[in-house]
Amino acid sequence: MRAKTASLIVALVGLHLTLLLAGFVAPCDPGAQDRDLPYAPPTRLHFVDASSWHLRPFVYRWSAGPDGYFENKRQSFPVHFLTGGPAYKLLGIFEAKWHLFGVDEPARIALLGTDGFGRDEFSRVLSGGQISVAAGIAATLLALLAGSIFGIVAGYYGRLTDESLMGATELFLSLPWLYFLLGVRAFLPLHLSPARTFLLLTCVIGLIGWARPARLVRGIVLSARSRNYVLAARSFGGSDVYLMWRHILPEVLGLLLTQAALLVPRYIAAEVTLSFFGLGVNEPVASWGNMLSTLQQYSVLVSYAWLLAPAAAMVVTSVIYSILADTLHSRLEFRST
Amino acid sequence: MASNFPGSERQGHPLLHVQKLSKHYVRGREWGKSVAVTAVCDVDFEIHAGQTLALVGASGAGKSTVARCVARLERPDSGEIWLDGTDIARLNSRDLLPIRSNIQMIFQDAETSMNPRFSAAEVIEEPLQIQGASRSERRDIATAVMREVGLPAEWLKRPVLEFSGGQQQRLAIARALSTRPKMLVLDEALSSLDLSTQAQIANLLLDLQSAHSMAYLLISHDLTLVARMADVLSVMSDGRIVEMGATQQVIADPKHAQTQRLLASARAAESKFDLASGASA
Amino acid sequence: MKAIARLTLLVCLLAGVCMAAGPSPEKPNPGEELERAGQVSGHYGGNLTIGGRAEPKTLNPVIATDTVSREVIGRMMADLIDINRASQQTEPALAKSWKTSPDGRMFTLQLRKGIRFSDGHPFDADDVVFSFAVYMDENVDSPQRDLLIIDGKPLTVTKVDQYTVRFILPRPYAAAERLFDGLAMLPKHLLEKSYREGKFVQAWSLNTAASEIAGLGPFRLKQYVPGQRVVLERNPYYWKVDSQNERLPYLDELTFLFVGSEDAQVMRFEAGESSMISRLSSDNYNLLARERDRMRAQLADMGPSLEYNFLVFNQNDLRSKKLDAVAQKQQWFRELKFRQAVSAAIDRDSIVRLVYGTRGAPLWGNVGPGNKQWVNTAIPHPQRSVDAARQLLKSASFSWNQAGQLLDSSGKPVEFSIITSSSNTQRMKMATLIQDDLSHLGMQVHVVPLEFRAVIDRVFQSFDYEAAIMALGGGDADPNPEMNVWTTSGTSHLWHLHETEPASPWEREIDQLMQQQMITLDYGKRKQLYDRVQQLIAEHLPFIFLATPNILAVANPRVGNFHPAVLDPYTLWNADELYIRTPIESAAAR
Amino acid sequence: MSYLGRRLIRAAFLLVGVSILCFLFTEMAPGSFFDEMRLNPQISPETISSLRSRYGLDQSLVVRYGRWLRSALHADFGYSIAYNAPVAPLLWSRAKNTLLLATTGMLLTWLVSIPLGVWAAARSGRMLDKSVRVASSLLVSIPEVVIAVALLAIVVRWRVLPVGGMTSMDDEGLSQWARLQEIASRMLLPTIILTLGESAIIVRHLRASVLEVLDTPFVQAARGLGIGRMRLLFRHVLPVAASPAISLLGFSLAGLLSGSLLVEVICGWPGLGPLILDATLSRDFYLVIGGIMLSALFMVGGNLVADIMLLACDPRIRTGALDAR
Repeated sequence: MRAKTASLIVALVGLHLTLLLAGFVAPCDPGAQDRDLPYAPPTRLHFVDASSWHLRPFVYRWSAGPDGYFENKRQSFPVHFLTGGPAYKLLGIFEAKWHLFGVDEPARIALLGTDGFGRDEFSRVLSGGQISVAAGIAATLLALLAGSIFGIVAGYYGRLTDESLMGATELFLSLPWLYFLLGVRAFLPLHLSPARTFLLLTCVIGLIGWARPARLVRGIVLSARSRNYVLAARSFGGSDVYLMWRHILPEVLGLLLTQAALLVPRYIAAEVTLSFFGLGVNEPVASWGNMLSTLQQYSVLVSYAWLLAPAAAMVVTSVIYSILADTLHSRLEFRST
Repeated sequence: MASNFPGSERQGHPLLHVQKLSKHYVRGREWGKSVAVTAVCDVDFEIHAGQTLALVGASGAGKSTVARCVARLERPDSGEIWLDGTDIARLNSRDLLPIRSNIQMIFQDAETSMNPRFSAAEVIEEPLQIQGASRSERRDIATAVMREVGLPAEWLKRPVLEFSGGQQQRLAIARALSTRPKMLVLDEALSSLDLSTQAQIANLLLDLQSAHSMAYLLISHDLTLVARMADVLSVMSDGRIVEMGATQQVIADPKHAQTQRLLASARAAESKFDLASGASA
Repeated sequence: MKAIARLTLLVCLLAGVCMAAGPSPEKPNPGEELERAGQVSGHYGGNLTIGGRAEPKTLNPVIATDTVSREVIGRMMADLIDINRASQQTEPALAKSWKTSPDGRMFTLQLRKGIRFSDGHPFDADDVVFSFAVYMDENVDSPQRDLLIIDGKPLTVTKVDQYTVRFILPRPYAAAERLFDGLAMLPKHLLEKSYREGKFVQAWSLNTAASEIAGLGPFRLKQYVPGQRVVLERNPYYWKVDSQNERLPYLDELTFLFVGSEDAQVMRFEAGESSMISRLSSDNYNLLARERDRMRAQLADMGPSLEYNFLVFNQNDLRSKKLDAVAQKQQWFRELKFRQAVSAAIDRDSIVRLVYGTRGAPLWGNVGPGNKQWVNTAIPHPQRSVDAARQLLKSASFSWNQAGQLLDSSGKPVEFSIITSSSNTQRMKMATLIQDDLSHLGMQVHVVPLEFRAVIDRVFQSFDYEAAIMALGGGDADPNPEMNVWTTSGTSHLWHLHETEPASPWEREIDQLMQQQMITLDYGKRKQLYDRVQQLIAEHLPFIFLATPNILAVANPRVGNFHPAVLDPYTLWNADELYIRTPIESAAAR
Repeated sequence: MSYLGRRLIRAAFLLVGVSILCFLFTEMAPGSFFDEMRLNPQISPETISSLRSRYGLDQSLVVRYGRWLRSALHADFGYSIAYNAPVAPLLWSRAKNTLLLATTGMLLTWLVSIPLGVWAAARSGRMLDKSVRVASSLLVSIPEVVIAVALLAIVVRWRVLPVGGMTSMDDEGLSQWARLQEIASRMLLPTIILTLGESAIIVRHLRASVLEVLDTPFVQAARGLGIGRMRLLFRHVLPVAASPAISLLGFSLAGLLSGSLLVEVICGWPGLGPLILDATLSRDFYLVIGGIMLSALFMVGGNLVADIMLLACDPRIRTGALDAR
């Protein structure tokens, strides 16, 4: 149990730290196009050349041939670690030029290949992850905040309040979101800065997502509000707000935590759909959503398997989060019995 | 205020005076019409400081409803509840708040009446916190009432779940005492405890009553306990008080059929108990 | 699982060969004036299945607007004079010959005698007069009506005798016979009633019984399955015969499956369930080409299409609109050197390579190399040059700051957005490439993908955009359809709509040239005039032309006479000549 | 009775609310059906505006809503601009296929997830349980679109199943049995895609609630009595654990229906999905609203079915003990 928890924490921290330090871990500028290398397969790391073994891996350049790319073995380029490279902003603040690894010009190291513009997929997965995961987390917070407020109020007051709020959630769940999104886009200014796009994304996902947590919260509140200690606190003159805050909210906190761990990966996935309707993050900025949306083209999907990398990253993230959700769930269960 | 209630021979105004208390519940709706169920009808009684009034009756007789109305967990439909000179039956929650400290309720099941997430200190301080007392004031009172109910003050930090059943009941009493109330409503407060613990708690309550001259409204179906604690006994049936009088007098000479039934079943249980204990001895 | 799959495959194959017993063709009889389709040979039988992107919406040729409906209807209907998609020249169809009066205003058409609609009812001049009455009726609102209104006046149609009709145009009109292409002739006996009752728009919906619909095209309706397919069967009375004097079409049936998207078309083709795709994107074409061995497909790259993709800057008059932010940027957009600089900085070769996988052509003017008859080959094709672009910007008093940002003369950084349809991957890609190209000039460009109708709404109605990537054209090779794009009063004069007076001398000149070419009947003279139009456009860059995709198509190797064209409908224009080869024939063809 | 009555009234209000919001949203979405014609240089703006007024698109929102309501009362639900036909029959001809797909998906989902969920809970912590949990969390996290497209690509590449449509081009020649086989084989892929995503969620929930019930004293007691494992799980535990899962059923039915729209588009199943998507993109106003109303109806219906089942299972709801007070 202990070891499992420890490895979960390591995985969580590792994932988020890698994404946070994407600029440093990634060897390339995620927006830099290399028009001579569209859809290049992942760069192979070599340890053996014609003569001998090398401890330090090296790479060859890709050259375009009639049947696709081949490795140009005339010159090898060793992989450097902690090396200079394209400038980036660490954590969005500090100007930096240091990268975890890289190769000398004119070679390029693309661990996960390149996309249709010859951009490094690995660097894009990392920098896209920053946006996707942050949006997922922020949207989750928003949805849970709204969901728990509505759920608690509905469950606590019951009757007409409950009826109308639950009616509203049902309405929300059955609404034509496609049309809504098209409509929303029409009202927005044409170009949004990445920060505003991000905010918008968060709001849209969060606003669409509040209904389900609200229903779950309401269910718990319904049973929680008739508990004796709530009654007792009421007999001491506790106001509704006090009761909700002090007694009811802690009751749903467990659910909210588990929900959060479940929703983050879901909302990361939701960004794919939004990107498709032009509500996601726009080019040239990367996000897992807009990277994956190119895979909806059949020809790309079956020809360039390495472009599935963002999906793999999503799966990894999601597995980590779902283990977190399970752990939280069993922990809370344990505590409450 | 002329009064012809038992116990009114005592001096001065009663601490609690209930007049014509009625309460209906709405049980579901059938085609838009609400179906009302009468729980309590025209109940009158009064309690003086330092006195205990017991309400007995079969389950569903309306005892608990009276208790909940008196503690203002429910708003009565009609009638008056005079507590220490104020009619609290119609007060809204803001005006009620200062008066709340004068009347406290102790629930049947101590364990469920306390938030399992809380520590003992949090439980005891909750009424004070709601009343708006300062942190240090709360801490002092909590330490004091812990001692009063016979629990070590060091246990204040412990979570509620770690207390035993009797200790939890003591904790509940400590919580009720924290606002220094003049009146306690004991809603089957002892019935879920085993006999020896029950006796201990009953003693504690009697000691506290004499120390603070509090009035008790004791809701119970346990006539042995009632006989021991109550000065006045009133019997309820179908939402009405059918008989009321000094405890010993009522037990000795029950007038109403309902009272007789209650007494008969209590004696039967008692003899059975005696048999059981005799066998085990 | 596999057994089921194999079984169904077998069933499909068997079905393709021995099912589908459509009506057998009538033997040609001497009274019919049939068209002999020169060199064509093939043999009868078979069902050709085509995966269409969407479902047709109607079978009524007069009101159909969407391409899918028109594609299906086009196989069931025929016009008086047809544009041969291969030669791009007009050829006789229902009219076996026509005469033009010397002033070019009067057309006398001689109809084929003895030919019949697909329900066996004879066709004559009354049907033609009825058809034109319907097309020109204001209450029907046919989209083709506008074609027949010239200078605000409708053309007139009169019946001379049972097989002769006369058209009089309000004024001379170049290549007027091309107007007749695509105007399906309607059976008066079936449609007159609903027309008289004012219910023409509801006529011939998808649920109309097959017996109620008849046309003069090679096929007629057999069955419609909602959401799934339309099946057409041979019209036994079709008016064309092959070189052996056998009545066309060869195919027993022609099935249109509704598959949804181009990718689905490719999948269904790969699964062997459809036999032809008419406009492939280069990605899918290259995918199929890479797997030619596995797929055994007939791939056809017909070279550059007539469609032109372009970047347009908003030069509309925004005074009545509350669009100050856009209006401020218009002083850049109206600056010729700015547009020239943008054009010089765009890497068209990369667009052709990365967007079209080399299956396209760069464009510097509105007429591309696909339109051999009209392209002005003298228009220069300057190399991409960031330096030249910078020079141009400098001479228009733009400057750069420390960070390399481009500033205009008032010191404002140059920043604008390009809207484009989010469903068009190719144009999205172009936008991303252009964004990167222009960043080398210090321009900050935002790519804003919007849903298709939202783009149109902004470009045509609200004018709330700064620049857009769009495409026009593709209809016909002739310059006439382009009138509305290039003349100032034109409805597709995108960069400046509702322009009352030509804003500049070159626009005035284009107006005059376009008007003149329209009434000039001589091809050589028209070509000269249109060359000058192309030159003016290329010089003044109201649109910055980007590239044109090749017309790409694919068919199962068993499809015979598969000859795609660069004009719409790319593959089905000769549906009457397509046939299914026997396995032996197709082995021989390979 | 009164509970159900209340649910029905709420459902009716809900549908009216959806229709009003639909009209508002469609008003907000830019562009109209005839905008595409603007791209054709040969069609004049006058023609376009006259077409707009013919279909009443130039009327105010309120007028259009009123007209639509009237038409809804005649069970037409408006008039499709693209098809030039009333909306209801258009929708109905496809809704049948959607319902077929969704109900099959539903059955399959429950057939798969009930045994899996119970079994995983019974063997919690072991290999089977772990793999079920990992698989379900994978399936929950990958967007359905990606799963669908990837599966489709695999199926096409490996020629495992026929893809798209419902029947091959000439099904009349086939016997009933062969036709059924044909439909089944074509339905397999979309059903699998639907089932994968939905059962992942249900398995998780069912596993959790079965685990919870397994911990309760009555199960311990039953175990002590020596009741067989299978009997214990399926006769004693499952009925108790099913109650929270049933409330999920409403969501899952609605989810399956809305999910099936997406899967239909990707797999080319001739249901409502392609029709509504096409109508949305082309702004075929009333068809879109009709489609949305229909899917909202499905959703409401699904929740109602779930409520009725819950009512049958859990008598507390009937007395209003959970709902009132």
